[in-house]
Amino acid sequence: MKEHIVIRTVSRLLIPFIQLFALYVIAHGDISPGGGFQGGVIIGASVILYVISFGMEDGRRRVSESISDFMNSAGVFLFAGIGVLCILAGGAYLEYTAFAGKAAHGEHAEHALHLASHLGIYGIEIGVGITVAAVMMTIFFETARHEDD
Amino acid sequence: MEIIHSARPLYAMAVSAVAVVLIGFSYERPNLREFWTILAAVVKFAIVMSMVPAVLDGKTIEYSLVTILPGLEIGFKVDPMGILFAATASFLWILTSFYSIGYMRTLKEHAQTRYFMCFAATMTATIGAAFAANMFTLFLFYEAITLCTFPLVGHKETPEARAGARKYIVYLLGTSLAFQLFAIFLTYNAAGTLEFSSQGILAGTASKTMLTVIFVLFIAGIAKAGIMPFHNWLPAAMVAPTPVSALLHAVAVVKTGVFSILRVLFFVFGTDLLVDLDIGTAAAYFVSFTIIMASFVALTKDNLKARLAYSTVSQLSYIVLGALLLTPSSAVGGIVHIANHAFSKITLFFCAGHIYAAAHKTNISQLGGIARRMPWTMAAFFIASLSMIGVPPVAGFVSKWYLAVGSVEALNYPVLVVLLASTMLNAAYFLPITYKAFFEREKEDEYHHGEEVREIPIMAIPLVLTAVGSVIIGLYPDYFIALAREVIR
Amino acid sequence: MISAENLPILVIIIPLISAIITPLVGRIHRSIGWLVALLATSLSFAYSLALIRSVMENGPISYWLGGWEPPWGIEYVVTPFNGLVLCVVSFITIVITLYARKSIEQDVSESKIPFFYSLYLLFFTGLMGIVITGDIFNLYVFIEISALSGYALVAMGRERDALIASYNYLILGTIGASFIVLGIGYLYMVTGTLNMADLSARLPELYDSTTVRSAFAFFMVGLSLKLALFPFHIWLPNVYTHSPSTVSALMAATSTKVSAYVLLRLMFTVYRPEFVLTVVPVTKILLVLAALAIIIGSVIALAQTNIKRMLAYSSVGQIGYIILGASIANQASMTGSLMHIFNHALMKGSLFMVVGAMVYRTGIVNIEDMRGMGKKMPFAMAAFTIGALSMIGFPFTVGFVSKWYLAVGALKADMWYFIPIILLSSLLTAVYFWRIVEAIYFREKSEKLAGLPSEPAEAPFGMTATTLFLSLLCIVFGIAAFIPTKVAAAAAKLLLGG
Amino acid sequence: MIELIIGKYNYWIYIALMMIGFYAMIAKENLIKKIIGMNIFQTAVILFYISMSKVRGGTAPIEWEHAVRYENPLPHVLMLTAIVVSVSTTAVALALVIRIYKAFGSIEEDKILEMKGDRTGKTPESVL
Repeated sequence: MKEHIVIRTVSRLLIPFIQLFALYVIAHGDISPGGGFQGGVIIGASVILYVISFGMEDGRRRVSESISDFMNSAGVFLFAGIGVLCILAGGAYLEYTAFAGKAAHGEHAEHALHLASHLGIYGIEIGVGITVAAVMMTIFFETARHEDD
Repeated sequence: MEIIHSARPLYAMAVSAVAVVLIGFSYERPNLREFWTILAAVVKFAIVMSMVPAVLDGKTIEYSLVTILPGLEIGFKVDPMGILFAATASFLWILTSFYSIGYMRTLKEHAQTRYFMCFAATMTATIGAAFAANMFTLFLFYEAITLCTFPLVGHKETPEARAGARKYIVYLLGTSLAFQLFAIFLTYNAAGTLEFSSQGILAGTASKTMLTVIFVLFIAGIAKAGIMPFHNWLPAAMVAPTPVSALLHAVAVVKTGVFSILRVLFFVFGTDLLVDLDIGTAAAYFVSFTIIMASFVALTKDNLKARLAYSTVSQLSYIVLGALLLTPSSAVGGIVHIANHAFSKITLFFCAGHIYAAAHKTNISQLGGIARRMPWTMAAFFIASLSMIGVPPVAGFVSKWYLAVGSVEALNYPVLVVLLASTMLNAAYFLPITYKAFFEREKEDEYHHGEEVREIPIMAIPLVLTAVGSVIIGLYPDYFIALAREVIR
Repeated sequence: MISAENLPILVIIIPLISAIITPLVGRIHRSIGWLVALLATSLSFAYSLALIRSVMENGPISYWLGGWEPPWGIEYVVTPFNGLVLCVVSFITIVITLYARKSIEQDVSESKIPFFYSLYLLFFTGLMGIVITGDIFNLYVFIEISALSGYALVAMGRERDALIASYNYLILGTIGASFIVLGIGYLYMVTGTLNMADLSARLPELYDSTTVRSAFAFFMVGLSLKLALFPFHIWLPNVYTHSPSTVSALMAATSTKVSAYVLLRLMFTVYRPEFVLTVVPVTKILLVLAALAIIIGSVIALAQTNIKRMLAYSSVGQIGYIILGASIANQASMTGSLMHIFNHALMKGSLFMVVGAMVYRTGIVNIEDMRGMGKKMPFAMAAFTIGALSMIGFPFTVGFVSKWYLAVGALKADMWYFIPIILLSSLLTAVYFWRIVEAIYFREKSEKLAGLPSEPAEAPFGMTATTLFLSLLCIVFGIAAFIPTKVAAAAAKLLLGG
Repeated sequence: MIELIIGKYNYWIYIALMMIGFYAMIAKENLIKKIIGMNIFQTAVILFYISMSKVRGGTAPIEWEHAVRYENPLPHVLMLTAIVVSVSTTAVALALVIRIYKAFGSIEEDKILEMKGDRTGKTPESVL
């Protein structure tokens, strides 16, 4: 499909917007429909679209195997790490309000707790997004691999 | 009854367990290896004997090793019956050790280290069984004996040896797992304990039918006692080297079998309960059948060891019979027969092994005139066979006498007839051997030319000693009878 | 810093994080993956031990994930029952990790080793999660985590048949898991809660509801598939036969045990004993299935020529024991059942490890070729003999302890007819193990074995030592049985609602 | 009766889908078709959960001023997880099928079973 100029041009135009939309979905995941999972899938889809229109080698040049592997791990690590940070901050696992620390008992307690839990959720969403995107890519690359390699 | 808490029974056991390790490590130095065997045998006997005076005073020595689970305890109790068995076994182990060394070296057998290790391990288990304080411990060592002797039975690693060993393990492991363990489960369920008690533990705990079932399961499950129809392993196990047949299949293994049966009869059921159940007589007839049948089969065997094996089957049933008649005299006769039969039968096996090692003969028909070349051996054989038949003053007479008295006391004349008939049969299958050895001409072509057949001292001395032993027991049976009376008191 | 009350989550999160970082650090050096796995499993085990000690002293522990109070949030619960299983699973996994290093170097291509350990840890995480969670949907998620990594682990086997085994396992496993999730949906529909304790409180008044009963049926079928309870066992022999030795050992020792745990947990703590015993007497069906599993598993094992397959069928039989004890459902039999979870993990683990060591050194998997192996690999074969004796149920080994409890339990429940079944299977087990023991010690070396170079004889130290260690534990806990029994008895009491 | 069939149509659909999927998983020879069956099965489960959470006249369960009556969000969340699981299972299954195809040269179960145990073929190691 490499020679189809229309597809290549359209993809080149669309992919940045697709990815921007993905970031939007991730960023608004805490209170509205969306979130890391959906956003991640969209990012993954954008990469898959790129590979379909520009071919495997080109795709792997953009997102090499080590990068997707790293993203795979890093996303989950972020997720789990935030959970552990909650423990270190004195709460239960994934108890984001623990991040509020002393502010949880101050005059802006409600605000602080709200902020802390949003921060926590954002971190989680980003982690999930990274992992899902990477997993989508990995599955695609692995299954689309040629027989001879 | 006074109870002494002491770890001595454990030491008696552990001596040979330590020896197993030492023997294993000195596999490169045969002399050192054999030294460990003999040292362990002597020390073991000494420890066992050191407990005899206390037991004769009516005390028991108890030691609890570990409680695996509530109700499942590895415990030891030295009582008269146990010490009788342990003393016999450990004494004969000393003689057998010497004899084994002679046998193994003369025949240049392979895997001697494994042989001596398994031997010592078996002795550990035998003493453990003798001193077991409860049915679980007894079962444990009963099974351990089966496993430790398996390599000994299959020692030759020939197809026949393997077949024999397989039969051996199938019979012994199979019956004990299928029936004995079942009986133990039922006993525990009924009585809530497995601890041996001189009154029995089962009385009044379950229905008559259930108790009968337990009884039958126990008798069927203790195949080591060689009661028909589970006797076939014994002739099959004769593929083993002769010292193994001698000590294990005349003393340790089969005696553990009858010992277990006696334990079950006297200490799990208790005499009173057996009288109540009224199964003693039926079982006695059943056992009598084994006595007679095995004797008949023995008559037909030309292979010396096979004949001895069937004789063992028959003699073991005397012991069980004695217990089943449920009279004091017959019980004494049965218990004493454990020791008497051990001494006599080991002599016979020693002789068979000696003949094989020195002259490479296994069949009775080849024995014509052999007494000229091996006079001591055949003399010992003669004495031991007299004991088997029950001629005074040799040991066998004592037990047979008590058995006969017991059968009269129990007004059980058919059993008396069985005893007499079996005496005739014993004579019929033992005396011709002696006759052949002493009075027939040897056939020239039977011998390898240029090879001088003569007695091997290290093998001849033990068998003479055991023969003398059985005479001494026959002349002075008081010691054993005292112990036996302690048991049933 | 990390306080004691966070232990329940740490048991899960440490292997999870380690699983994530293994592929990354594995790039630096391939043995780091192994080190991470070892560290993670050891920490998990240490925490599990700390947990069970605390539980035995201070009573059950409840942990609220994210600080959300149950039944709204996910709750992790530790009781004597799952504390025991936690310890068993993590302990066995440590031993197998130690064993895995050399074995995996041979079984898995070098570039895949970090991924192997990653999956291995994920599998472990899933199992621990299944055991510790108190939320029924979370349970499903963990079941899937362990199952998915399990499929991938099986597919790493050396032969191409491993792929087929893994595929069939995947299909059946997914059916099982989907049934479970349907059951969860039914329960949620009528109760509106996913918390197990909450469910348990709400369900009794709904026992007559068809929905609740269908949910139970879904659970039973789904879990029987996961558990490989006869007749749902068809995936198991292929999986055990074709997966890498380490995976066979791990799965045989842990994953079916954990499924058995889930079954017990659902039967007795989500539903109550009275439900499974009287309202819907499913235990009666399970008794029959268990008895069939015990006998048929042993009979089929008898006919096998491949040692791994034989052990697999023997596992089918042994799972029957666990279910039998649970279905008789009295204190003694339940204790026996729980003990058998632990004991069977020890013996089957060690047996599979012996086979792994043998495959590592000689490549032999056929029983026929094992003749004379005792002369080549004396230590491994000693371990095999101990394992075999334990499987037979020889006194002084762990196998006897659980059989004892099962038998006593059966007699207490007046179900004496199970005793002949137990004993018959012991006999069959004796037959199929003893013929191997005899062959390895009392026969000339097979042609295949004789054709191999005599040195080196034993598998590497790490493999031999761990195998022996596990088999020695079969004896140690056969003598010192009172230690695990104490926990098992407490757990059994809890399950039976006492 | 009509009430049972029409009033609970969502359950009927889920059961029908589930049976279709289940049938495909068990009876189809083609490994890919089995996976398709598996997906249908899992979709049926998802449908079941989602239909369960429906509240008549309810809106999407999001923070929104019109959300006075909203549907039960929990089954949705659960199904999000179930979808992840389903995707992962499919991915693993597909990867397996690819490797099976490389190792056996077929994805028809009966043909593979014929070849099973035949060790002359390529091992998975060699095709990786």
